[in-house]
Amino acid sequence: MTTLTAPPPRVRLARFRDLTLVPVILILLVVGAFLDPIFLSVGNLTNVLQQQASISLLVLAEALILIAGKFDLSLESTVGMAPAIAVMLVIPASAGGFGLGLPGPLVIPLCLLIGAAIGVFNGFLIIKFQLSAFIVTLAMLIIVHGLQLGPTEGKTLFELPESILYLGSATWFGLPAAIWIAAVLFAAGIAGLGYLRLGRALYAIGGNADAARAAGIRVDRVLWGVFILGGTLAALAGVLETGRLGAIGSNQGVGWIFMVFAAAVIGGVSMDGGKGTILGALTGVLVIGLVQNILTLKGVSGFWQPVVYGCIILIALIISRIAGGKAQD
Amino acid sequence: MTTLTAPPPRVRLARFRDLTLVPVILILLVVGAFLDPIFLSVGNLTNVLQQQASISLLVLAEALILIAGKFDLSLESTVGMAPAIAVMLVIPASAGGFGLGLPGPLVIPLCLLIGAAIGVFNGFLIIKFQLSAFIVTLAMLIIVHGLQLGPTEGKTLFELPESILYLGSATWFGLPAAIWIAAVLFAAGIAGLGYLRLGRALYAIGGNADAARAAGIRVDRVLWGVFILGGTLAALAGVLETGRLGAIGSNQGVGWIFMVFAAAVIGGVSMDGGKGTILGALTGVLVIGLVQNILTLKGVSGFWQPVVYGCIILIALIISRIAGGKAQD
Amino acid sequence: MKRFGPTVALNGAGITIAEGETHALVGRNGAGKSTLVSILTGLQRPDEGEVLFSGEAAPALADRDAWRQRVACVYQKSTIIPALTVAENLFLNRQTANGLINWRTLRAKARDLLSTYEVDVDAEALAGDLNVEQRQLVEIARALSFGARFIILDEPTARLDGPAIERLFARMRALREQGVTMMYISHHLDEVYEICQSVTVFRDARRVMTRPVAELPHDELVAAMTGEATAAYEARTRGAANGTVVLSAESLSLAGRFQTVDLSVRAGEVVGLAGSGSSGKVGLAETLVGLHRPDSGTVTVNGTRVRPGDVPAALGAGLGFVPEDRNREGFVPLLSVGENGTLPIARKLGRYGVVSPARRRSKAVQLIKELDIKTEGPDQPVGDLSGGNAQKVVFARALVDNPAALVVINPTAGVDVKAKQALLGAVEDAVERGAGAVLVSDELDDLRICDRVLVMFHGRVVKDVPRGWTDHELVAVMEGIEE
Amino acid sequence: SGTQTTGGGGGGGEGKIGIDHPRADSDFWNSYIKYVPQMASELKVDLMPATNSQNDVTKLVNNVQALIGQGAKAIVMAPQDTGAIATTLQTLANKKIPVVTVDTRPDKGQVYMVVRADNRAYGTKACEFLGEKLGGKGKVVQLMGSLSSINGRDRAEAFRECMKTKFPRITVFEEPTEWEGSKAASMLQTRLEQNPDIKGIYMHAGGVHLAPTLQVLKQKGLLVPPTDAKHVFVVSNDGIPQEFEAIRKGDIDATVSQPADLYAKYALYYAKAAIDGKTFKPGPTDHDSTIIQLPNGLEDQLPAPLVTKDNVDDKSLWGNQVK
Ligand SMILES: Nc1ncnc2c1ncn2[C@@H]1O[C@H](COP(=O)(O)OP(=O)(O)OP(=O)(O)O)[C@@H](O)[C@H]1O
Ligand SMILES: Nc1ncnc2c1ncn2[C@@H]1O[C@H](COP(=O)(O)OP(=O)(O)OP(=O)(O)O)[C@@H](O)[C@H]1O
Ligand SMILES: [Mg+2]
Ligand SMILES: [Mg+2]
Repeated sequence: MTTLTAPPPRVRLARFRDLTLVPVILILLVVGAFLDPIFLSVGNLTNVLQQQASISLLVLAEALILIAGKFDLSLESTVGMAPAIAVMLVIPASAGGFGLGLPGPLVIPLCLLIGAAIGVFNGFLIIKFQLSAFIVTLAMLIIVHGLQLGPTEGKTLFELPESILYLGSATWFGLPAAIWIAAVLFAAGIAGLGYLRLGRALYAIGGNADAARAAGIRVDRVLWGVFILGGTLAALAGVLETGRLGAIGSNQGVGWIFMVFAAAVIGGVSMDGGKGTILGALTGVLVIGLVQNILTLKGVSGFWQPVVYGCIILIALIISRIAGGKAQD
Repeated sequence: MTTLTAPPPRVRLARFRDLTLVPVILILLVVGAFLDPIFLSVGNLTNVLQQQASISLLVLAEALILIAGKFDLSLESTVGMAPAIAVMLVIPASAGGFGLGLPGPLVIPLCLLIGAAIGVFNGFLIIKFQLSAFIVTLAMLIIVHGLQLGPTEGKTLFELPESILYLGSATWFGLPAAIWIAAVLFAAGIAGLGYLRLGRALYAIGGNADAARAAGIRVDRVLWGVFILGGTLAALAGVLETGRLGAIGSNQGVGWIFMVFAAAVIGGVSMDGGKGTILGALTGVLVIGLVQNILTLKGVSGFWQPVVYGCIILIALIISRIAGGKAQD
Repeated sequence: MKRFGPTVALNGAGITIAEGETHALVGRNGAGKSTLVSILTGLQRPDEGEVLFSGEAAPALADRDAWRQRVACVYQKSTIIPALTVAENLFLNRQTANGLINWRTLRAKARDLLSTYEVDVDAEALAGDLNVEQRQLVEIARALSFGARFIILDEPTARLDGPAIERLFARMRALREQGVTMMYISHHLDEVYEICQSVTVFRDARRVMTRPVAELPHDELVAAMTGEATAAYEARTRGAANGTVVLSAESLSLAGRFQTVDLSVRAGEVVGLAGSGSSGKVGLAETLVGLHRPDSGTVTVNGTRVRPGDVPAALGAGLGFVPEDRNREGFVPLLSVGENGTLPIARKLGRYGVVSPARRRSKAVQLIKELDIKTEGPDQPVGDLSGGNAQKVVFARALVDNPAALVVINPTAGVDVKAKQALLGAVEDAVERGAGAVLVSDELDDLRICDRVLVMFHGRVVKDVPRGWTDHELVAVMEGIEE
Repeated sequence: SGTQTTGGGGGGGEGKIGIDHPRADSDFWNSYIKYVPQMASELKVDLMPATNSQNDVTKLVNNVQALIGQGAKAIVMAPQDTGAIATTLQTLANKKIPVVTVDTRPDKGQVYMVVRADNRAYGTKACEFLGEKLGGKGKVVQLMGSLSSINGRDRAEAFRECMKTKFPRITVFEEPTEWEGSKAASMLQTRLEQNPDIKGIYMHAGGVHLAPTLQVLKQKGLLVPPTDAKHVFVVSNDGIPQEFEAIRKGDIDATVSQPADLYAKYALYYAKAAIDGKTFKPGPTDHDSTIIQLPNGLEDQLPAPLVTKDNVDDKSLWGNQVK
């Protein structure tokens, strides 16, 4: 019977798998400090965090969805569309709104509601209709963006109610509010996935949906909830971004989703579901933010930036592959 | 022996699964004819085919890769990068080239070689290093595009050798050469996947790679070959596109990959591997081409086009889900 | 009654299990046993009919906890989630009543639970790192932990070796003494006689009989399952093998699996490979066919020294292979019977890389006939076949090229009596045609067709046992009790 | 230089200028990017390494933050999305860092100077040229850029409005090409199939639209000299050398030369002036342009000449200066 005892070291190691990117972050910090004295200043690092705050919410959303074994590309379009439509519902027609005259403070709840509604629709098609999540959310990426372009006619909305600007531009206790919000949500995500039954249910569903069902987890309901949560987080990311930029451009969020996936996957979240942690995803976001910051500080030519960037993603991927020890899929 | 005779209905039905989009195509033809008399003219339909010729090669490549159970996002960047770099190797420095003075007729072989080389590299990372195909090819999408932007400094290449323009602009037997080329390659793809050992091996690998390996198929070698073939087809698509447009812009191919996946998946190719046919993928391309054509003919506002477009993808997806009868993943 | 599309999986089937007994459910592959299990455990709704527990109507489908207090189940398909720890798997979806999960308490509870049921597994290990037996024990412990007085075990022994099965049975007997009712599904009829009091037989989606085990002779039971009189499989006698060596290995080693193994198989000979769990027998067999590249040593197939770790080379030299796990390595579920069967000989079905569908079809029809595969025809996807028939397709694939040497691993796992006979018969047929075979199995019954059995222990061949062994002798060697 | 007054005691010229380029994938902007260091050495400005926001306002904002962190005393940028930088401009104003924007005019937020040519004027000039050539009737196609870019919208709206008011008998087809050559070719081809009598084309960006348009016309046999009745009149926009080449060959008829060189030159000029503490007033300048007053700053409207066969060899056009 002695042979049956699993060797404990292995397990301990597994815990550290979330943190394979920590050495990469340290290297980036050292390299950055070396390349530019400004880099390690509090101001610059705060900027990096603020810049990553809204995209990090998308990474959080995508990590939850990926862990549950699904996929959502449409999040990036929600970042622009949800605040844009919410704002148009509130502002007068003269400022480019629908002229419904809804009260200004409603704008954030409306925005989150729109995000949630997109999640409901995605969930409906993917879970109830059992369509391919990749293609459904790809089509939704296009549609949701169109639903912003259509009503705004591609114009930037810049007469915004004060309430939607506040979160993305305020400073709390000396740090941008967006950083606090992202930090709280990530902490909630880490705790929720680590210590809540619902959070653990995501792992169970992503790991083996049939087994989860047999264990009494209401798989469809949980998945649907995750899509709704994802849409809501994307809308909140849109609110933060709107506040940071002071207006809603027609391209807000466009092109983010690739970075979101890259951050989640190099952070150890599996595209196959059931594996990865929110903490890991967070390290992925930080790596990408630091790389961007260093490239900017060094003024690497815009033509060659993508190459450097892509190579760093590959290297991070290789590192997490070697540290993780298992083939990826 | 009597029990061995298969009841024909079941099998026949399975064959028709490739063709679930045929009714959609018929509806589109009827709707199109109704909306615009020009739509059904030989000239217009020829245009549709010509416009879809190069993207269809990408769909062919992606279908092969998906059937083998893998994934390649980087194809779209190859469409611009391979011809651009090939041209720069050939044209004089004064026209924006490297000034190597290689002979002009080499440009197409060089272009295909570059495409193949990208496939080799993708294959190396995905097969040998066992990295996630999604993220590797995502990084490669960025890198390959950067490898076009860097040397060209983002400029459009206007002065092209005659040889690279020929295929995309010539007319053979009254039809654009690009249509013939795409037709021949699709026919080869259909026949190859249906009747060649290698083609069947793709299905076996995509369906169950371990079983394929145990049955003596050299899985790694075949997969690598598929990535190389995919890169080469993407480069050829780039040649056709270059001929059609008469220049190589820095955005050539950018943003195609989503349409490519949409076409393949609504055409019945599974994102999970092992399922789908080239004929099905072809119907997917046609649906997308016809929809685009109708939207253009009707002059649907650019703001709302994406919505119409995305909805049609969703509808096609639902139809192929209902006709296919099985949950997608 | 339960339908899946056109398939009627259960048709007016009923079963009544008395309290405190261990009730066997037997039937051929695809008879509807697992479907009944999923209805009895509230995973699926019957199209017609109802489930009663102690005379009361079953709870609503959505109320999983109520179901689990009435009936616990170890399903045929693993319901372990590999990426989670053993502790979490044990308490899946009930890690805590409400509020935050206290991992320390959970681990402690898990350790308690594991020690209550004497399962020696580390509660913190990832379930994916456990071996088959350990996973099964975890599933059993979990099933029992709900306090249900009725437990269903769907083919728990299909992937366990002899000692593990003994341990399982000891556990089941202890449970029965505590008054727990059990339903036990297995294709090993001797196990039914060993552990059960009554038996229900399903055939073609219907119940054909229920009888106390004690008054039911073995033959009658088999006849009820198959619908015809079937004699138990008798190993054939063969003359001493003195043909040429068709498969040999010299000082083959693979770190962590086995060391310096020598082996040679002659034409017309079946060599068995036995050993308890982790003895390295499967690793050895897989290395022979090239699935692993050995650290040292050579493999010779039919006179050709094949490149190590090269499956196509080994198959090309005349080897046929039946892998350990048919679902993982045996077949491509979406491809047809014909195509799966002819994968290794695709090159022979046409010239210039072309595969002729007509020739493939005719070859497939021949294979279907030879192995008596129950299928709609050569174009049916293998994924739609029942377990036993799928396994026959895997055999067909191994035999399609008239191999000079055959390597067969656990050929009868999870297949019914009738199929088992057919499969063992197929091995013997091939050997009579002049092939040599290596048969790896955890089942002593299978090993009876072997001319000699090589017993492995901790990665080494410790004994070459000639025909005529008794179960007891062989098990003793396998357990390393007697050298 | 009558409009220029020297501010209180300045003239030090010390201080680094941060510059962000908007994108790296269009011919026009790449010409601009190449002019920047050249002009910087002419004007002797201390330029920090340029950043590139790749047509992404988020990146632009991040880049500006980095430039501030690195001690930029003035910033030159070309926000393609003009609304979404309001907050950034506010931050810069708070830090007393003057901003020169190139090509686009921010809707909100303080700027020191906007250096641009009037994009609405491009559309109007193209409309007037085509209207005259077509004799006030017929059909024309407008190959539009991205609808979400202010410049594209300005050109499109001005062209559309001018056609409506001045040439009401001309039908305009609008094709949203998203600055993509592939879409432009497909849409133009389809439209010509549907309306073979289209006689005029206005394309928003020569860099991406020129070659595909010529290729489609060639395929249709419509690439004939202006003397031929089948000729389709084409007006382009940008002023890159290839357009001039096409004008010389008679393939296209005109283009609006968007002054890449002047953009670079005056962007740096004003940035330096801002650091030196100089101020400007509305009115004509010494370089054939006019400064106008905006609610949030000043705008120097650089000349954007219409180039036709008559003036295509003018040496002062930037398109004739690049190799
Ligand atoms: N989800 C399903 N969809 C379609 N058909 C199914 C499904 N599950 C089972 N079947 C079919 O129902 C029949 C009964 O299957 P079941 O799994 O109950 O058999 P079984 O008696 O457990 O066989 P085995 O001994 O091989 O486990 C088979 O023909 C099977 O193919
Ligand atoms: N893929 C693998 N990689 C690494 N080690 C493995 C692998 N498969 C099995 N092992 C380990 O190698 C040893 C020998 O395994 P092998 O499968 O050859 O033995 P076995 O006698 O078939 O055991 P069992 O009956 O448990 O399958 C065992 O300790 C097993 O856990
Ligand atoms: Mg079963
Ligand atoms: Mg084993």
